[in-house]
Amino acid sequence: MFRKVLIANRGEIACRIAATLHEMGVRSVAVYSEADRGALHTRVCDEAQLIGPAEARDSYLNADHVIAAAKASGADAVHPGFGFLAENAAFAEAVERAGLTFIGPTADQIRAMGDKRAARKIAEQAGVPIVPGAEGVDAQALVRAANAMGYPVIIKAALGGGGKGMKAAYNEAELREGLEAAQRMAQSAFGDPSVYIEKLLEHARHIEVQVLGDGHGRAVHLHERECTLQRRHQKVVEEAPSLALDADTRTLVTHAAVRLAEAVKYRGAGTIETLLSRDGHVFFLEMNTRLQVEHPVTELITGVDLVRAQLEIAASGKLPFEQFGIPRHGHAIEARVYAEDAAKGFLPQVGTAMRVRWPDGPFVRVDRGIESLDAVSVHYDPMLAKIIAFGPTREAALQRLLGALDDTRVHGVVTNLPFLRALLRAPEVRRGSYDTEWIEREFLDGFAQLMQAPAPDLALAAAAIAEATQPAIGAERAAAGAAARAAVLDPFAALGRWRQPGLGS
Amino acid sequence: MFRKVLIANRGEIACRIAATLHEMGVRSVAVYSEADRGALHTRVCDEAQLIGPAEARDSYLNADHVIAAAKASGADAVHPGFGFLAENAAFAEAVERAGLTFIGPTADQIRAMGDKRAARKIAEQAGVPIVPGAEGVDAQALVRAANAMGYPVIIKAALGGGGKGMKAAYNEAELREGLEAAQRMAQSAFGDPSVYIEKLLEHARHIEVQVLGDGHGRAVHLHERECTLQRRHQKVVEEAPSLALDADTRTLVTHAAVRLAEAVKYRGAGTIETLLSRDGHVFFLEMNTRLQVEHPVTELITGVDLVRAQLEIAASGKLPFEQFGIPRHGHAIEARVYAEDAAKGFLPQVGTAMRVRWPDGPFVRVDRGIESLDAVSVHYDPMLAKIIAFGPTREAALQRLLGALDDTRVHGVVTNLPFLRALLRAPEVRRGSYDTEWIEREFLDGFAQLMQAPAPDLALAAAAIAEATQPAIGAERAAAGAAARAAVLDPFAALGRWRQPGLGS
Amino acid sequence: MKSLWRDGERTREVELTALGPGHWRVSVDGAEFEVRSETMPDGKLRLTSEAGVTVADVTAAATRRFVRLGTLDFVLEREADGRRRAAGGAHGSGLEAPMPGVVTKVLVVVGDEVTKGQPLLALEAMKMEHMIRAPRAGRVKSVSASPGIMVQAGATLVELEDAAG
Amino acid sequence: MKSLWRDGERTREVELTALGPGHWRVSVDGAEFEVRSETMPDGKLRLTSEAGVTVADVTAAATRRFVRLGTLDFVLEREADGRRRAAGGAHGSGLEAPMPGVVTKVLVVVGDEVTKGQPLLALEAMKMEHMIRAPRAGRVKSVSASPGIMVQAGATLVELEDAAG
Repeated sequence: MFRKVLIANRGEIACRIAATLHEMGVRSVAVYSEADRGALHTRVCDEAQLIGPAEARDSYLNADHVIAAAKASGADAVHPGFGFLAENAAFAEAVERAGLTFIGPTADQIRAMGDKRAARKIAEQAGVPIVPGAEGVDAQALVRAANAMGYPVIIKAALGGGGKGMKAAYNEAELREGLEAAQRMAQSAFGDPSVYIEKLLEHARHIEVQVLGDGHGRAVHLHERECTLQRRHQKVVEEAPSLALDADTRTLVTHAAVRLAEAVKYRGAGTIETLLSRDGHVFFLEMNTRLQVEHPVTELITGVDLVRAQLEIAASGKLPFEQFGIPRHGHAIEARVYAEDAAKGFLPQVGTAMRVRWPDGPFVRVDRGIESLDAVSVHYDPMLAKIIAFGPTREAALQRLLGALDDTRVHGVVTNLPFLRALLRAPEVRRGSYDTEWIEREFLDGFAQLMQAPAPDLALAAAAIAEATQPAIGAERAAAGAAARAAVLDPFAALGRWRQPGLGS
Repeated sequence: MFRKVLIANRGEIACRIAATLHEMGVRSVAVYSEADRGALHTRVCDEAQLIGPAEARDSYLNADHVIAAAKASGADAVHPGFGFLAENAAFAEAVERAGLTFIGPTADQIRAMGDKRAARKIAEQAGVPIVPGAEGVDAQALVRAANAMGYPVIIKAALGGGGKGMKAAYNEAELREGLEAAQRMAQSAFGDPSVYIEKLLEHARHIEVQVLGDGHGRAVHLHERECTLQRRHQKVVEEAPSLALDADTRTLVTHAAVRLAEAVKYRGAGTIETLLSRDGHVFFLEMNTRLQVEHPVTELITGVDLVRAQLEIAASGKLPFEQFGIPRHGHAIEARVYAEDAAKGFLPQVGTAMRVRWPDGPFVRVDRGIESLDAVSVHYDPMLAKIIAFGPTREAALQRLLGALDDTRVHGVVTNLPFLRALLRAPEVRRGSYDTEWIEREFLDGFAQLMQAPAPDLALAAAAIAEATQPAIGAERAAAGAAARAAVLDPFAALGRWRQPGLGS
Repeated sequence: MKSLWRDGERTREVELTALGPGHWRVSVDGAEFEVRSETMPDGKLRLTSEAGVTVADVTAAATRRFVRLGTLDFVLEREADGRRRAAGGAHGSGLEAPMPGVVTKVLVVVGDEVTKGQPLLALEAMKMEHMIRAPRAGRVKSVSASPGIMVQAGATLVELEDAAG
Repeated sequence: MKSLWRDGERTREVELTALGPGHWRVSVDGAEFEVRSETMPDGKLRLTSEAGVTVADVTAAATRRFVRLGTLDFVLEREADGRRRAAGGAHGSGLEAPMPGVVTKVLVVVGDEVTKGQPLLALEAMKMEHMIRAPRAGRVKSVSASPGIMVQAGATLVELEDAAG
């Protein structure tokens, strides 16, 4: 097993990876940008290395800085988390070239699956059905293809994934407008303007299968997850198992996923994403060659720590268990807490999370990226934490998650908690009858009305009374909070900045 | 279901009960003594009521004050937790007389099981084998009985439980000395000097069965726990399931426990404690008519929230599930973190827990009573938290627990963490070959030697360097910490004390 | 003691009159009621009104107040005393940056006539692109943004005047 | 810069000499080695010595220092400069209260001759009774405790003198 692992990420996923490293007795090294000085992920790791300024492209996305930090700290492996460099084949290669282990698939596997066209071919060859589509940089050719296959279509970055920058187009005009924005975004986010389009399956559900491969042609699946509750193609709530699969389709899709992973001799943890059409057919969407945001729901129903499994595979080249050794019991549901103002078009929010209380009951797990007095900055993804509830049945898990969300308090930064609380109380969610477009099509209007209701008079009275009895409530608490944080966490701050070797002056 | 529940307890168990109440959308009311002003359990509850000075007998043990707080807060039920008033029949009666629901068994059941002589008779009648013993206040009669049944014997308070004040005597002289101390302790702790003696089964293991009864004669069991790792009859590490039971004995003991619970029409959660003799026979020890400290291990292997089950039974008079609906999968182990100096005879420690980091990996649960900057006071039980790990196998759970303990940091108060870390690494613990006396008989001497080893030179260098680079490290950090806590948690403190109605002036 | 609070799109007025220690007459937009308040040791407010007892937890972050009432959260914004913003002002009209971010595209120049809903400029923040559109028809009076600059929330990016003017 | 530290039953001496910024020669009980230290943003110390790199986390609580080295914890106590406690003093001899508590029983009076291990008094704290026994044979010189009083840790409860004296 590794002695020391550098986590090339930030926020909740860096903290979550550190927890498994701590448990395994492997030392953990955080990286951080100037904007993340003192952030939670640097506090929970054994060491932390500065890797550059706030802008992600100069810090978390800068492979050279990350690898220099790994070398400087004496790490023997790098865990990329998700996002940032996790699906960057050149980074995986550079890590290996530096004599370190990349905890993830091979660079070739990342490249093949990152190229959505190649991935579709591999899936097709492994016998996984694919959705009709077309790709390229020539907008005119894409428009012709869309006209041929019929609308609606969906536009995706060829090197993208995770739903970022995806857009639906219901006619040619929308497609043209959307292509331009998507290409610009793809260029800025992935350094390649290539996009592709696929026929948009309407009223479909998102089903994905977690796999682990040993890199030598053997793979197992850890059952499916359902991530149908999405807003603008961004997953909001995920669960396992899926309500929508019958036993035959479950067998079909999990076996197809294993076939695909075995066909490419997949190494490590990966996810085969599929769409379940209204008439019960499954279509390959893409394969994500990394840990997923929603991996905890799989962990809770199987009892498997996926990060530990990643480390074990990376260290030994062997699967830590056989297929028959992977149980499935109960139900788990996850809700993503974002710093977004749901009352104002889900605009990202920034600020200091003055007072945070995460729920902590039995069977509730919180993968958190911030605690009280931590900053939420403009520079990175606004996801603050994931709240995951387990229960013997879906109903029990859902009730528990609702209770946990009610018990969550994030004061100081506006979050999507009111949205999550309302969403999970919707009768359609309780029944499980929705599709990937349902939130936007049917839920958001009613929710917007709800958010426009005035606050109760008593809330205004409380704000006024708090101010009357503590006039300096605003300024003084902020100052006291910052001082407290500095005193408790950063007693040596007065000594000046700690200089990180290897980054120049 | 109840609208609002008062938690008549403090520390980790009050926080843990509050978590389930939050999840269920039931409002929670904390009680606190002067010494617990601002304690974690008051912060996690929706409201908090002052119930008296620091001394437990004038606050947490004062039934009138607790009931007055329940009435003042508008609670409709009282959860007693464990310890304090949890097994006080008069309190249960007074709660009901005040028109509130006592979340627990009937006063008669508490009384019957609290009287160890009566409990032994009930067990005997339900067909549960009992250990030979004798009871009374006449020391001379007890000595005669011990001489007749043979040594060693164990002395227990008749109204006690949980191991407090228990003492073994290996000959008549020890018995006489021990009886006096036990009677004094019983008088002071339980207001009744009655003690009883039982033949001490040597090399026995402690096995207990969790039951839930509906109060009308139906009961289910939630499998067994093993709590053999004890120091001075205090449980230190508990697990579920037990390694020591074969399938037949497991069936025998769980069925006997259900028979016993059904025989008394038991209501709520209870535990039948037994000893497993070296030759594989099970003997009734006692029935605890409350939640146990170690209940989380049962929760983790069954997926059942026992506090929720208690609330559901108390509210509906029905069991929330059938016996066949209670699964059992995987293995869970709990370690109790105490403020005790293991290097100095496990002396209780007090102070401010300046910096606390609890572990938070997947499948690790921490039931905590303190966080950073919280006080550990002289007045109450020194248990700070329980760390519980789950895994598919005992080996996996044990490894995870070890990692979690290594990852735990409590700076500011000396804890038993070094003891727990060493204990769980002992080969006997890994193999599961020990009995209730093993820690004292075989482990402690070697551990004491370990603790006498000098700290590494680098630890001294670190202390000296920290001081050299931050000379005021001591005083200033303490002051800053207190200010921070006051600023963040108690912004209104300057307004003067909040007066609690119903307690006089 | 009067105070103004922004509650979503509304501005609301609270008048607080102390009747005794921890005893208040409250008027919210003219609706009057009495409240007794106690500050608990952890800083929460225990409010007793005709409707019963409610525990409120108020956190201040600059001018914002995060108010938790039971299990519901509300965010209110304290407005400067005596200033009641006129409706239809620049604020909230879509011409200010709705969040901090980087301007990626400016689609209009001074003097352009624009129609309602016409894209004016694009802002990127937190990996997402947000299009700022004209809230009404008009003529572009000023443009204070150029591609690549970082702007704070609330910064005026474009000013419009009536096309007729 | 010399300092004395109590480590369990031992008193240990550390001498620190600055060789440059964050560069030290350390002598612990006479054993010398060099250490380079960096303070990380979260306050931890990164120590580089011949043995490699170790991260230390030091928390001060009055005179105590909680030192975490890797996954091991140590508690050291800073002794006042220049004072090296003589061995065999009253401290640690069992005649001081080992923890705060309530005296429940006093079993000796001034002038009693006691044998090693003889119970002197009983203290109750945190629901447990602790018996204070004579650390050696001697005569009771003074008794400062009576049943029912609360005592602080370190308070002298009984003084012994040699029986021969």
